[in-house]
Amino acid sequence: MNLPELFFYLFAGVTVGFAVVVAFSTNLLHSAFTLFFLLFFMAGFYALLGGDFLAMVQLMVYAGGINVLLIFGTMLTADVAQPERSNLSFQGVLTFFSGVAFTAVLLAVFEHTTWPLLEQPAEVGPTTIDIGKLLLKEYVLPFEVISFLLVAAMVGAIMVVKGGKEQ
Amino acid sequence: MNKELTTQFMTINMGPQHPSTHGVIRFIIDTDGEIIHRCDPDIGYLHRSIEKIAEKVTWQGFVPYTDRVDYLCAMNANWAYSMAVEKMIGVEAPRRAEFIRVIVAELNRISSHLIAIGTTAMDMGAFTPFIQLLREREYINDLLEMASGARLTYNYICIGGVMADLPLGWSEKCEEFIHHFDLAMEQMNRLVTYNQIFINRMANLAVVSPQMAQAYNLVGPNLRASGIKRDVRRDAPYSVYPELDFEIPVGKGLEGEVGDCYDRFFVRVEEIRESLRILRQCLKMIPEGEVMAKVKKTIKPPAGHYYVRHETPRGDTGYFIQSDGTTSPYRLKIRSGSFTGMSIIGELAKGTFIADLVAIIGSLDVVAPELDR
Amino acid sequence: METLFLDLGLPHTLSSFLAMTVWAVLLIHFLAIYAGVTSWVERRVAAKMQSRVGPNRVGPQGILQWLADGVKLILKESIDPEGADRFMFYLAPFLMVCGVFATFVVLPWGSFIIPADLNVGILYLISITALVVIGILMAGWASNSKWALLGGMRSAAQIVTYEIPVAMGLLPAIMAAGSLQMGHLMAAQGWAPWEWFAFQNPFAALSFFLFFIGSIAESNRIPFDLPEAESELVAGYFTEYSGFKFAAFSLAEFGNTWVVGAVTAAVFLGGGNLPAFLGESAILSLVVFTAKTLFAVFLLMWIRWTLPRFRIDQMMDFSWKYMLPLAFVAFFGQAIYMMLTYESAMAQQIISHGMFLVFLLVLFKFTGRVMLNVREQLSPVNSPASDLVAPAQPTVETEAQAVTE
Amino acid sequence: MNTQDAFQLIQAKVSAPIQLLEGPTPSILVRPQGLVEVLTFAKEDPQLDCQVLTCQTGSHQEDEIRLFYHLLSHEQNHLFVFECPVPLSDPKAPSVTSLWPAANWLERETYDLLGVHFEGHPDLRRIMLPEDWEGFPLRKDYVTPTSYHDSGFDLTVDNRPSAITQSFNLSKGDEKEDE
Repeated sequence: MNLPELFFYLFAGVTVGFAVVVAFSTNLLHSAFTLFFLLFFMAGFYALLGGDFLAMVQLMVYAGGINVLLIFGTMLTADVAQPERSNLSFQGVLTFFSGVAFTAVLLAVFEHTTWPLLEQPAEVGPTTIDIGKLLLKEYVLPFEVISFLLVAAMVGAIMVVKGGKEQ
Repeated sequence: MNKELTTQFMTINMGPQHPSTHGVIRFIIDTDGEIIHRCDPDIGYLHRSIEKIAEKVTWQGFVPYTDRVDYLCAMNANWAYSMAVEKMIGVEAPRRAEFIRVIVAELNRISSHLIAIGTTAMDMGAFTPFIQLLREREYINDLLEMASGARLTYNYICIGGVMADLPLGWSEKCEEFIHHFDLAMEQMNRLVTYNQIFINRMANLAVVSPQMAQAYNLVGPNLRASGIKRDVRRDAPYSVYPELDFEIPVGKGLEGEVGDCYDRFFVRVEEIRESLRILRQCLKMIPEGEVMAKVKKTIKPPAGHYYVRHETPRGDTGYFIQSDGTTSPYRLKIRSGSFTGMSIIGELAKGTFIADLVAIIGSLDVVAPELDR
Repeated sequence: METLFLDLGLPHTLSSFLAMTVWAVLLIHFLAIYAGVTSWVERRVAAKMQSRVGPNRVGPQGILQWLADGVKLILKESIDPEGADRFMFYLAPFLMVCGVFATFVVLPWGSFIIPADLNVGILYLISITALVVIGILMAGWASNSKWALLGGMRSAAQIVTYEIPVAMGLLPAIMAAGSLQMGHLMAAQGWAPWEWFAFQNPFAALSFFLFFIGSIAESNRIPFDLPEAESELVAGYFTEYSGFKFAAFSLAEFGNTWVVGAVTAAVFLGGGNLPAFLGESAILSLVVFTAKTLFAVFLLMWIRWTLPRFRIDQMMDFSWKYMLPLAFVAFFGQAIYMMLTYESAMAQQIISHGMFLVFLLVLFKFTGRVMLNVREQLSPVNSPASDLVAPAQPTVETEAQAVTE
Repeated sequence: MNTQDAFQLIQAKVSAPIQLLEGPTPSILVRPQGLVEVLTFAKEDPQLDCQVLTCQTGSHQEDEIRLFYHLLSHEQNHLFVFECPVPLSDPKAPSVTSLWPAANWLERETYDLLGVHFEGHPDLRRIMLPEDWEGFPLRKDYVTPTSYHDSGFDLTVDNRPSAITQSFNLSKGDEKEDE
């Protein structure tokens, strides 16, 4: 077993462990903080797969940005530490069945897909140049469309906040 | 979606042990995030019953207690009380003593304003100006120590004059200091007063209109910052102030509205300049002679009540003294600038940030011992 | 270093693992000692600026003060506030240290020594600060103190806000070097000041300022120390911490100064590049790099002990309304500059030399101002009381007069 | 304008009975019933124009508490003293907070230390002393308490055994037992 493989199993174990904590913790804030570690170790997977840029973006956007906002929001919620109803008791039966169903679908997809296996890459090179070229040459239209969508979302967010203040 | 969001105010205790409440004061503040909705000052942590003590000690015996009323300007407090008693018993201090009083009191005013400016700067996060100003204050303390023997609570000005004459060579040292201090003050202004971050923090914050200042009975620099040109040294002149040439700085709204925190700050800076002017004149004009009038050992002022106003660094400090003709005051009340200055904070703090509250306290120059007495 | 172990005949996995371990051990010790010594240096620098003496008792000139402080803090009782979330309360300071320490992985040590020269090094550096944010938020929440909570909230808002101008400020340099790799960034600059990114063109200089200001904000130092504003929030997010956990926060804080300094030196101030005639000496390069880093750290201290603090809304305004647009200006400006001067090395030379001259001019003017201040400081002041010619007149006389009356 | 002129002006314009008191500082005596009326006049009359209540205090006389109101005019630069006796048996006076917000705290202080109830005061609480303090210290018949609420602590002497003194006592006791 070489080092990347060792790290893969390490990350996998830790990630699953954190996922369990996120799902079953009764303290909403603990869940939110644990989600950070979950996202953090997810970046590890990307790094192991050679997606260095993706790993960093995962860290920056998800762990550093979205999760912080999530925690921020959770903190502002009243009585986060002592919720009257934990997320375990919330429609347990339904959740269980939908979860099982979702897992089953996932497994089915997983089984029936033929995954294109890479020939063991000799060396993991920097992906940033390729990504940049792809984004600005081949996929420039989708890229711009998404940018436009984000700008629209941002403007919308500003409008919503402004409207709220006027009331 | 139509359901209204319920939000709670967070109640925070600011103090009594808080780094920037300038003494032991407590503020109970309700905040919405960082914005203050209600601010209720809770005072009395330094209440030492000085007014009650006054009823138990002799007239002269109370002078050292006045030091403790406001330890940042003990000379002025000494003087205010001594002046009140002198007025009651009809004694006039010798001319040299009056000059000495003006000199030490103005020095003390400078040192008190230095603390006010320094702590305001420190509350804004600038630590260096505070220490730099403390260094300048040390020089003043040296001078006052040479004159009185003490550095903080002097007990120097007493009923009928001053305790001791100035030592020989003191005037030269004082002039040396004034020359140095002029430059140091300019340096300080470059460091703090004209600093854009500092101005942004202070300007347009907690504006006190002239009407509000009068209604809340603000005095001294706080009142003058609102544009009201009132100074006891001019309105009800005492000692040798009528002979001296000095300006009364008022708030001009340099960076924002008249009466904002920056004006209150800047009025103090200008008052330091005026004090230096007074000092220069006094050092030239001071005559030779006695420093102590003939005062009986046992003072028995005639019965009745008196109210004597005195311009201390914190403004118009009134000593209300009621005598019943015995050897100790019947009732003594010290009307202090900090007390009324503090009562306006609850009003001013509404809708400001927590950081602004600190600026407001600093700009009003509230001193806890004078507040609680 | 990995080759060193491979040469010893160890298997590949083990040798790379050993190499990492050695680096980690070296770096964490460096971090601890650097943070300690810097805490002493900062206090001395502050004292110098404030006409004080500063710590000078423990060891020669007080140089061992940080050890004494460290020992004291470790021996101190560790107090858990009532109602604190204990696990998170204990975890938070170490998360912060981890966040700072993790950045050391990609920090260069001169032109030739880099622990791990990741090809997304600079991106890694920006994104790993997330750990620090989480640590601060956690500390703020877990302390069960309102001051700490306010501090944590402020900090999270501040770091998230200033991460954008910092990242944008780095972009012009990345564009000029054409790489995210620390080594490439340094190699794209020369040894002379006019070959540094900071003086390459006006837009690069602008981005340098933006990056430096943003870095100050991200490391929570004055004028952006709102999360730990002692006059407002007591001590912000670490109000309730004591003992070793407090020491961990200080460690992270002072360690961060090195990170800011090193990135500044590497990306904008030419890193550890040496003039050609000095050859390729790793030691010399290290010295040059360290000197530049420490200069940047000194700048941080200088700013800290000079300026007042922003207010929270002004801090937000400053980032969103001024720094972010300026960062875009720098970004586009750099792009246009590169487009125009792409083929003319001559123009590049003229612009960068001109920039350097302008900088020298500013420095000259600034020195003049400093000298003015120094001269004013030296104006004579009254000497101590013992210099007085004669003692004061006796006061007994007046007392006697009063009695006789 | 001196106090005599002010007295005559107020007497002419205000129906409430007032009285001029001679003394080192002349003052105008007003009964509590007419207090607000007189002070409102003093504030609003353009000749008196007392915009500032500079000091409000009281003093315990034989069987009454005499309140003092020092009114100051910044425009005219004069100061008048109004006295208002309230009986000790029923110490009540109208509040002038509506005229001058500054009176809020000044009256609270007078209430705290002298026990005068100001009717119409928005927030009459103790200001210097703890909320549960008993008695009014500036009254002449006030007996200085020796303990705070029967807590057993002697306020005059701090003889509470601290942890350190206790440990000393313990060791002394041990030695005695050994002997």
